[in-house]
Amino acid sequence: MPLNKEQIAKRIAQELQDGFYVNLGIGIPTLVANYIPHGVDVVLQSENGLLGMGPFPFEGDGDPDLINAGKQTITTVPGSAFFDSAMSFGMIRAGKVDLTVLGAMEVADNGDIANWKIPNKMVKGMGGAMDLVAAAKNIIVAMQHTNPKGESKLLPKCTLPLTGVGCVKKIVSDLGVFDVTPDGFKCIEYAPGVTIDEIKAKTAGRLVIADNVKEMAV
Amino acid sequence: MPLNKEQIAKRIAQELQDGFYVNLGIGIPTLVANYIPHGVDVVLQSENGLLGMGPFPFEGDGDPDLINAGKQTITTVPGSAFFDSAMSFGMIRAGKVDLTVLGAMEVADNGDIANWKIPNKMVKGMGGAMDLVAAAKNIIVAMQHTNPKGESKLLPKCTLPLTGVGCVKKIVSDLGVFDVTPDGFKCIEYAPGVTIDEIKAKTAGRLVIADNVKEMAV
Amino acid sequence: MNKVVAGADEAVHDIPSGATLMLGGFGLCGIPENCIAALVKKGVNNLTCISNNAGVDDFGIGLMLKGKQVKKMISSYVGENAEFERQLLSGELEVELVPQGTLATRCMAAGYGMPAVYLLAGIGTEVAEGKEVRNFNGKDYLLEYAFDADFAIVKAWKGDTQGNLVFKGTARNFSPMMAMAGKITIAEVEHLVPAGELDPNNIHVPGIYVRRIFEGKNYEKRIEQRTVRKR
Amino acid sequence: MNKVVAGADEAVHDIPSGATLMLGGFGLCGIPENCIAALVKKGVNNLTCISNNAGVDDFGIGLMLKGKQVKKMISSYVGENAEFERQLLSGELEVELVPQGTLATRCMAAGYGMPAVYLLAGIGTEVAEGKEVRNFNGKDYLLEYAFDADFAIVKAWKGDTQGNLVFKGTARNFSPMMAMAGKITIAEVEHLVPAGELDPNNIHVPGIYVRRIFEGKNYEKRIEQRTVRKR
Repeated sequence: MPLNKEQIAKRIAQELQDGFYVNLGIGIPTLVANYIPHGVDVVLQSENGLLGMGPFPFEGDGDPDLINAGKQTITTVPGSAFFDSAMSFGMIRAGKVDLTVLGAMEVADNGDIANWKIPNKMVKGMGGAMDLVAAAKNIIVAMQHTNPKGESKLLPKCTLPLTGVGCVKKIVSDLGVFDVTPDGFKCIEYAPGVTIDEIKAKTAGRLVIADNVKEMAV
Repeated sequence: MPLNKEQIAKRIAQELQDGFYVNLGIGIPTLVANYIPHGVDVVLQSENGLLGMGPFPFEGDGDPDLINAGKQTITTVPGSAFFDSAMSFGMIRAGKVDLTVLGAMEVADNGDIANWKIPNKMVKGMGGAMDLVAAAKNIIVAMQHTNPKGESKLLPKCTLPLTGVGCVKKIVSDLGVFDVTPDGFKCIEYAPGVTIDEIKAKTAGRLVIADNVKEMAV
Repeated sequence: MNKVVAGADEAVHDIPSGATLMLGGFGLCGIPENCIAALVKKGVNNLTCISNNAGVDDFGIGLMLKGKQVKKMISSYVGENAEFERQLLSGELEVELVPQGTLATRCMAAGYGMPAVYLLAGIGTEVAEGKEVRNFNGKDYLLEYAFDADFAIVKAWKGDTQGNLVFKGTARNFSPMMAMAGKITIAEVEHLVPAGELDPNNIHVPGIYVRRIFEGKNYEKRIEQRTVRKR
Repeated sequence: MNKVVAGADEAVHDIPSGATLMLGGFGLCGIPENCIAALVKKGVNNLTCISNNAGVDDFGIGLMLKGKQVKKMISSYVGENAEFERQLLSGELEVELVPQGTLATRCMAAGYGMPAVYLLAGIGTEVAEGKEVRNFNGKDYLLEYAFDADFAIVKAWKGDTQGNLVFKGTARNFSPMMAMAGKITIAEVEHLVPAGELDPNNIHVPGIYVRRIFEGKNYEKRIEQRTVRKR
């Protein structure tokens, strides 16, 4: 069975290490915050100017002056700090954020990513995505392995306009976990009930299977 | 009679306009703060990170965390703000400081200034002087017209290493007030008892006398 | 030195049609509501607006778009606005999309008197087209220029009569850099206090950057996406 | 996540001889007294120190100069120190003089991930020698590179266990930019408080930049020029 969104988020959460500063994008990445392992202390960065983002507010609360980069109302945790957008992207560029998790429309087997623009559709803009992928030292992509038409989103080369080049380090899809290596996508885990053959069939880019590939613990 | 230091400071203070943000250098420029005309509200900037510098503290007071760019203990006025050195020089570079007053060893008749280094002497450094003269939109120099040997400090060309080029707008010396113009130093006022001939004799750079030159009111 | 003006109308009185404006805010968070209303009322047009977002149909910069006052938006993200999309597709409106960090830093560069900076974002993408690329320490960077804005309009939480500003929460976002970058900076604040009431250690924008300040009225502070959890 | 260390000795334990250090402070105001003492005790040498000033003979970086621990100073002003002068004239010490605003901005550039910036200071002077000059909008600027420091050592007024820092008065000066620029940043504070005690709106340096923090002891906070007026 391919993973659902919650399971993808849960698997990514296992990549978190104690002391990490983490930026979580909109969508599945946001869910990662719900699965931070016990004993692992991470600080969430929101690129609109906050370190120490907490959960959504309780019903009836919600401060218009306290939102995340997805414009949702949020809260803070003890030890949080607010700052302006220049400092926020400054710390991203300077490599102070340990891990960035974001979604993608396409990833190429060299780590290129496309996630901001579809030709002939209204373009809303790249927001902070280009800054994040250009500078983050460790990027994990959370995505569906294929698009609604069943076509692979793990490609030899992105067909959509790029967001960044050679920057993705790891992908957690509904089918498995893939490191981006010089040999292409390297499958290190497969989702329970998903076969290697299915992964091969649905991966258009170069794919190698790790010698010690194993079933994912979900 | 040539002006004394207090009189030079007092004359420069007449250049202050209501609402000016002003940076005063070490020495005579510091004294300008004592002669701010009534009804003229200026804010003093200290480039180590303060807007709204007040007078020296009373005897027995003095906070080690509150000094000016000359490392002297100072106070603040209501409405003051502290900031870091990058922002401080940022506001200087962006032209937000209306007037900078500083001393000089030499000024050339094109506005070049030398005030930081004497060859074969221990060089202490330029501090913030190069930043100030490169960026300030309005620079007044407070200086003695001649050096202790009686040689002019208003020159056709500086002999000492430059601090900045073409930046000085006005000089108030012990002998008079001089605008720096395309025709050289233009004497617009002379100190009481000082003759135009004396000014001519003691000015090595190009000198023109304003048609409406007048005796300074001190 | 009198920076305090009576209200938004006086604050924006000399903003002409064709001006380039910076407007603080992220989404609808921290936007200068009073000044936007005054600009709508004043009816200036042909404006170039540097702002991270373009508001929604009936709030924020969306109100200026509705009145066809905006010629060009320079933003990082412009979704959530149907009228915006209509004008863009019909060619009435021009849009320059800039990565969010680059947008912030080009504002900062202006406020810090730096004509240009080298930034990473957009390398290898269409954002890099036509831009100068330079390699430092093995990495490619784009040369990005400081913005040049006639007016910056920001909204702060507190301000004093000297123009010192303090922001609250994530309503800070782009406003400090824009306040520092504008040739003329206008600040509307929720609470205007006498000089000396704000702690000088905690000023986000020193008054030297602010030309006009006033206490705004009737803040709606609309929430774009109220997201909550159960108690 | 544990950033709190027992004291200065532990904080500087891995600073090796030959390291490049940024040290906060302006004159003797806001200098990291405890860490300097620990570095003197540790006896590392061949250090490159980026610091606006070099202390006085018996305080601040002067103590490290006395022990001949410093190979090179990168500063804007280095007066007030006889031993410094002796070492400089004898060739034992190397000095690179940098305009104060350029010094601050080169630190800031590092903290903001900008490899180089264009600055005005020094154009037409010997500071410009060997540097790239570029004209923007009719004005010449120098290309100045971000500093690259192995450690930044700063002193703050208050800090919390997450590494968030707050400075007091003009003791702030270069410390925020240096804290943001160092590969490893060490902060000593007068008051170390639990996370949550500092107002998140008033943090000068967010904890993400600070690797180690401790509450310093026995601050002397010497005044270089006590200047007063009569009551």
